[in-house]
Order: sequence, then structure tokens, then C-alpha cells
Amino acid sequence: MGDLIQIVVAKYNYWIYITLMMIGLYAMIAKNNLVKKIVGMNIFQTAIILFYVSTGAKRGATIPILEHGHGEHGAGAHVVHAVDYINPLPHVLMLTAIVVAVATLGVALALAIRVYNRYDTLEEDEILAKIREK
Amino acid sequence: MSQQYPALLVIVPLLSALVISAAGWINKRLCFPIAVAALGVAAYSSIGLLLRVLDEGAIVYRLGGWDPPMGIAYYVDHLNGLVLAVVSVVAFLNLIASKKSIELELPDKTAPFYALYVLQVTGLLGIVATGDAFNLYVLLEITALSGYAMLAMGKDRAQLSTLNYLYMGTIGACFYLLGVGYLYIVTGSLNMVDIANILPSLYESKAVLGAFIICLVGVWVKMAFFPLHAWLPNAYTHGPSAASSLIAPLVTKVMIYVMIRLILTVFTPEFAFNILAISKPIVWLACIAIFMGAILALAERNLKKMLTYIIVAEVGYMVGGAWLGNRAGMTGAILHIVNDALMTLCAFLVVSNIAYKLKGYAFDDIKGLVRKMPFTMGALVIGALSIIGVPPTCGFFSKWYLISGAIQASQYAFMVALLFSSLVNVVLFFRVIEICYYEPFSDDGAHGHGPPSEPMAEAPLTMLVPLFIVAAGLVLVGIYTGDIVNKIIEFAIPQGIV
Amino acid sequence: MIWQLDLAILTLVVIAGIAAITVKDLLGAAILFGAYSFMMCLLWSIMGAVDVSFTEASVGAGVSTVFFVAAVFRTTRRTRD
Amino acid sequence: MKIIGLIIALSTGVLLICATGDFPRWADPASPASTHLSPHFIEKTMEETSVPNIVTAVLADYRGYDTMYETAVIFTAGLACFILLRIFVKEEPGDRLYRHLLTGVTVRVKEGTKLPPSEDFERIDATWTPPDLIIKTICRFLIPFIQLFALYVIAHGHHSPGGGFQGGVILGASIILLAISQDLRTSVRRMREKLDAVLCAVGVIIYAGTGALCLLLGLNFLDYSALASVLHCDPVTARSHGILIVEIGVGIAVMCTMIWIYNNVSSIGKYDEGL
Repeated sequence: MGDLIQIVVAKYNYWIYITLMMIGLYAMIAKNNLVKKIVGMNIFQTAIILFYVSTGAKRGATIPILEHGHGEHGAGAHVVHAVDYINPLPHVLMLTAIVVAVATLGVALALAIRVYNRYDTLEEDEILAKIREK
Repeated sequence: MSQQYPALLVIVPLLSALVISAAGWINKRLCFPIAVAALGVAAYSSIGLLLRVLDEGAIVYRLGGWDPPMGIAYYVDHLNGLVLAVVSVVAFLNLIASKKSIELELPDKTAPFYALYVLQVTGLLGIVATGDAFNLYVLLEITALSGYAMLAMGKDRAQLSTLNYLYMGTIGACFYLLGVGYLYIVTGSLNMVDIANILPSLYESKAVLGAFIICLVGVWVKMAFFPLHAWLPNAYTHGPSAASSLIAPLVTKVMIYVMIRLILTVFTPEFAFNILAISKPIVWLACIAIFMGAILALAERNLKKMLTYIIVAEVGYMVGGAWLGNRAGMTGAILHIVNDALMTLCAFLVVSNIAYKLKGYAFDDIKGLVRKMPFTMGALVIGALSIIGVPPTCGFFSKWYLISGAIQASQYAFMVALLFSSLVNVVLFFRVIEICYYEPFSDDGAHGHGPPSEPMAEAPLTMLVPLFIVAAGLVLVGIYTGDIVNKIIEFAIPQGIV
Repeated sequence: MIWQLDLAILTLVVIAGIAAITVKDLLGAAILFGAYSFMMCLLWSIMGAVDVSFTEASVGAGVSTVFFVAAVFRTTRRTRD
Repeated sequence: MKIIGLIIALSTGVLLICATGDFPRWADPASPASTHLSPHFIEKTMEETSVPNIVTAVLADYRGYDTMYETAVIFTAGLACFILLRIFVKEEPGDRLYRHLLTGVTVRVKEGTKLPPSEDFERIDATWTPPDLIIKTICRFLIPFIQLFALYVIAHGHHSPGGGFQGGVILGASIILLAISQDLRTSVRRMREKLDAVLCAVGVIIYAGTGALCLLLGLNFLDYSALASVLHCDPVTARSHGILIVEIGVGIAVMCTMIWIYNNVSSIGKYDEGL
């Protein structure tokens, strides 16, 4: 039973990440409202970030900040074992990705505002209809 | 100092982009000289770098002084040395040519536009030079964001089409990121060479296969490969001339470079061509891309939009050539990156000259244009000959390699697609040139007093000279194709591909 | 790491995500997206990614939501899907 | 479109789920991700950079190049929002509302006309609501503490979670809070647009310039140990200090960009009336 739960837990995580990605991707493609697409885009990006962060998870390890960090520097002060700390690399990558996500969000919203000012609507089909009328 | 070329190549443009945006608040006239100087340094160091690579072989530059798998390293070999030189030279020429049109189209926002322009070039150069899979993603986003901002400054529906480009571009970049994540989880590394060393033991793994497909689809979205091309024509057509003549020649080409880099370095040709049996379907897809690009271009009655569909077809050439899986096809694809960057630049510079003097570039607007702008039209003819693939120009030679690659791989459909597309290009450009040469101006027809004596109203010299340099470059690259192939591309392709 | 908590929050995240893209009001979508981001950041602190969750709490749940609200305020709340 | 979207999303999902089949177990200490590169970072960070927070060390030093571009991405976004939205208007457009402070009477001023110069009138937004004493006071009281905390987050990033990004965002958020609780003009008076835009570039210049300084001092780009000769300390401590310098640069750039984007988005580039 314990094993089964472990397997379900292990797989469940990845499934949920992929479900979230699918939600975001679906919203980006299928939604008609431009701001809804941007929400979907952020959900997609965040789901990918979640996936990355989970690759760094390590059972029985603590956060990647070294203990006894203060005081004397250099080797010999305290022996550090890799198994005691969570893998820091995905965290670093994802800090970058979060910032990229918010940058994209800013530009996308600015563009959406420009589109709204021009066509007075955020619905894509209404905008296309207005373009065709001209 | 030549040790530091790889760093200078991207740092000088980055720093000067920042200086430009700050200087714009003080004096706008400072911006253009700074941008020219920055891209000049970038072009100089990229050519210096290429020459060093030719002498010494691949160069590894450790950023931050850390050894590659730990830190980020630049890895410059023959392949990206060549692409770096092309990118920086194209960006430099286009910057000089675009000064007037930027001042005309965006009078009160020149400073941020130059800053974004230089940032875009920084991103492109970084993408080409980097040897780290994740670093590539970050640079991809710089390129993308600055590109969106520049393209959205155009008229008509520019904002809407750019927003669509943004959605598609983000999907592409996210797919690439996801693919890198899948690779990371099974290899634990982000350095391209390091990943390539670990992968051979994992070729059977489904995760690697998934990673490869996702990365490939992401890159395809970014390069507008056929079923995923819908964002490109509108975004490029409605952007300001300066932006589209930078982005159209470079971004798709750089993404094709990324695809070739993924095949050659990260996943190795062994995996891509032999273990996976997906070469054939992809070449078929490329054939469809070429056909559809050509047919959609035929349907257009707007010069700039027609050119964007030609880009879609050209992307098909390069993807197909790269996936033929033999030496000739790969050579053709790499050579075509160089040639197509120059050809597209030539065509788009012509369009920006026309836009500078006329209101639009629909076929109705350019009637009888040859009397008004004879030099610009002369350059268009050379560009058109090259896109069609007529011998002295460079377009012929890359097409030659692609076709001989298709015959070697017995992919006759690809050969037929290439010939068909050349034929369609003949029709397309003959139509444009016919309109420009023979059809009189519509209001002149009313008078009917013999041939109209339209005064010459050529674009300013700063726009014409770069255009002539590019047109001359098309012929020169064609003449020196042998040297480029034997001295550079020959070493860029690993020995494993026959 | 407590896996029950992990699963519970994961489920909530999915619900918030679906709600954010289905609700028929853009302001509501913005707020739900903020909730989604905040639960995401809880999830990451459970996984031990303290720096990432700190960033997400300030960027994703904080500033992004403000940007969304500002944009919705300057455009319209109306949406058909 | 809905059906196409569903098909694309589902096929992507199926592909991704199939590919997870060969993944290592979730949170497995023996997975390649945890055994290939990360042990080096975890075990060597202290002796190579003397920074206990491994994430900060990897972010700003081992992969400092990524982070520089990440700052540049943020800067690009700020610039993009500016170029997309900012409208330069010479005179104030449209009708403006003024409120007489003593009587509370609201005066509408038509386009082109002006109010006689007087201290008694206060410019208000079209969506103005009577000032809420609680909100105004609490925000005024909170903002200095938020900013203090942000500075702590930047400065203490070596030892605890945090660093330039988080601190920068919090600093930016404090100014945004000012703009929301009062109005945009108040916050723009505190943080002029020109200052904001220049500081935004300066932040990234601090980062890239530190890297370029290392290059000029004879080592590779961003190799902070080159700063040892300038800072008069040993190379390892120089790395630690170099990380602090670039974190400050990141903080400045991120703060200013957040304010810049918010101002442009919330006023549609007019810098007139905010949220």
C-alpha cells in the first residue's frame, strides 16, 4: 500500500504539472478574449516553472542555504554533503524564468491596451470583424 | 584583446543599448552614432572571431571564469562563427540604411527604438554564440521582446498581429524551455556539449525522444515552419520598415541555426537521423511548406506581404535541407542561412526605400516605379535573381547543394518542391518587375501624351549605399561560394554525416 | 515534505487555474490568477525552493496581479468566455 | 478554434505524459539532476565564493551571465512598454477635475482653459473617491517599512532567501502602493519619469559594467575574482563582494522597471491619471 501511494504520488505530481500546462495552452489557443489568452500564457509559464522546481526536489534534504555559513570562511570549517541539500540549480533557472514571465506579461498587457484603444474591444472575433468592415 | 572577442561581441552592444536609452533622455542625436559604433564593434569582432576560428578551430570562452558544465561557456566553431558574422554585418548595414526611415516613421521615439534595435542584435548574437541550453532561452526572450516592441510600432493592424506573434512566440519559447527541462531531468546538465556526452547511453529513453520533439516544435514555431507559420506574414508586413528589415532576414535564420545546432551538437546526428525515423516525414512537411509558401505568395497583391510568404517557403528549404540527413543537404541549408539573410535583407531594404518615398507597397502603388526609383529597382532585380536562383548570384549555389542533397537522399519530392518554388518565384518577381517597368502611373494614363516624364525621386544616399553593398554582396557571395563551402562549412558539419 | 499537503495544494492550484480561465469577468480572472500564483508559491516553499517562492510571492502574486488589474481597469472587464 | 485548441493541448499533454515514463522517481536523491552538477555547487560554493545561500551564489556568479540577461530582459520589457504606450502630450488633454480644498467643491475645467493659480485647488482623478483616512495613513506609515525590508532583502541575500530581484520588486511595489493609495501624480513627483528611466538603464549598467571591469582587469567577463586587486581582498571574498554589487544593480533595475511598467500601463502612457 505504501509503495502504491508513493507511485501515485510520484506520477500524480507530473500529471498535474502537465494538466496545468494543458490548461494554459488550451486557453492561449482557444480563448477569444485577448486578456484571457494572457492569463493562459502565464498559467502555462508557471506550470513549466513548477515542473522545473520539482526536478530539484530531493527527499530528506533541506533548503539550499548552508548551515554554519557565518564565521570563518573556506574549507574545513564545516563539511557539506550534497545529499543534505536540495538541488539549487533549477531554482536559479526558475528565478530567471519568473522574471521573463513577468516581462512578457508587461509587454503583452501593453499591446492589449493598444489594441483595445484602437478597436474598443478585447474579443478577437469582434476585432477581426471590425478590420474586415474597413 | 582577440582573446576577448566572444565577450566583446555581445557586451558592447548590450552596454551601448543601455547607454542609448539613457542618452535618449539627454540628447536624441547621440543615439544613432552610439548604435552605429556598437554594431560596428560587434561586426569587427565577429569577423575577427571567424578568422580566429578558421586558424585555430573551435573556441571556448568561459564566462565568469568557470569551467563549462558548472558555468556558462560560449562555444564558437565554424558553424556559428559564420552565422555570427552574417548576423552582425546584416544588422550593421540595416541600421545605417534605416536611419532616415526610423526618423520618418517614429519621430519622437527614435531613442528607445535604437535601444531596442541594439538589444535585438545582442540577443541574436548571444543565441548564436552560446553553448548553454538555458542561456539560449533567456536570449531568445530578449530577442522576442525587443522584436515585439519594434514590430508593434507599425501602422494598421500592427498591434493585433504582434500580439498574436507574442502568443505564438511565447508558446514556442515555452516548448523549448520544457524540452530543455526534460533533458535536464534525465541528464542533469545544461551545457550543450556536456549533454551530448551524456546522451548516447540514454538514446532509448522516451524522455529524450519527448525532449527532442518538444524542442523541435518550439523552434519550429519560432521560425514559422509551415503549419505554425500563421503569425509571420501579418506581423512582418505591418511593422515599421526598419524593424521588419532587421527581423525578417535574421530571426528565422537564427532559429534555423538553433535547429541545426540542436541536431548537430546537442542530440547528435546519429540520434536525429539514424535512431529516429522522422527524417522522411519532416522533409515531406518541408515540401508542403515550400508549396504552400509559394502558392500563398502568388495570391498576394502586396509586395511586402508577398515577400513574407517567400520567407515561409525559404524556411521550408532550410528545414528540408537540414533533415535530408546527408552532407550536401546540410551544406545547402547552412549556405542558405547566409544567402537567405542577404537576399531577404536586399528585398526588404528595397521595400523600405519604397515605403520611404511612397505611401504603400501594394502592387497598385508601385506602378511605373522604375522611372521614379531606378537604382532601388535595379537592386530589386538582383535580389529577385538571387531568390529565384540564377547562376552568378548566391541563391543558385545553395539551391544547387539542396537539390543535389535531395537526389542523394532520393527525396525527389523535395527536389520537385524546390524547382516548383523557383518557378513560382520567377512568376512572382516577373510580375512585380513588369508592373514597375511597363505599367504607367495611373493618373498619367488619363493624359495619354506619350511616355510620362516622371521626375526621378530616388531614396536618399544613406539608404541606397547599403542597398548596393548588399546587392553586390549577393553576387560576391555567389562567386566565392566555393571558398565558403570548402573553408568554413566543410568543417562545420561533423564527419559522421556523409 | 508532507505529501498530503502537497497533493491538496496541487488540486487547489488546478482548480484556481481552471477558474481563472473560465470566469466571465476579467477582474475576477486577474484576482483568481493572483490566488493561483500564491498557491503556487506555497507549493514551492513546500518543495524547499525558498528563493523561487519568495520571488513568485512578490512578482507573480504581487506585481503581476497589479499589472493585470491596471490593464483591466484601463480596458474593460467584459468578456464572453 | 476551441476544438483545435483542445486537440493541440491534448496531444501535447499525451506526448508529455508518455515522455515522463522514463523519468527518475519524484524527489529521488539519486536522480541525474541531483547527482551530476548540483553536488559541485552544494559542496564547493562556500570555499569558492563564501556565500552560504547557494541559490544566490549560483545565480549571480556561476550562472551570472544568465542573470545579467535576465536583468536585460526586464529592462527590455520596460522599454517596450514605454515605446508602446507613452504618449507625449504638450498640454493636458480633455477635461480635468479640480477640488477646492476648503469647501470640497469639485470644479470641471474644460479643455484649453486654465484655472487661476491658487493653492486652494487640488487636481483629482476622474474616478476620484473621497480620501479614506485609514487607507492613506496606513499606507503612508507602511511604505517606509516596506522599503526598509526591501533593502534588507537585497543586502541579506547572501545569507537568507532573497536578493536583488525580490528586493527590487518589493521596492517597486512600495512606490506602486503609493500610486494606488494616493494617486499617480504623487508617486511620479517622488520618482520622476526621467530619473526612473535612467536608473533603469543604470541598474543594468552596474551589472554589465562590473563584468566589463573584470574583463578590463585581465580576466574573463564577469569573473569577479579580478576585483580583488581593486577591493584589496582575496579572490574568494572579491567574488562575494562582486555578487553584492551586481545584486544592487539588479535591485535598482528591477525596481525602476516595475514602476515604469506600472505607470505606463495604469495611465495608458499619459502619466496623468492612474488607477
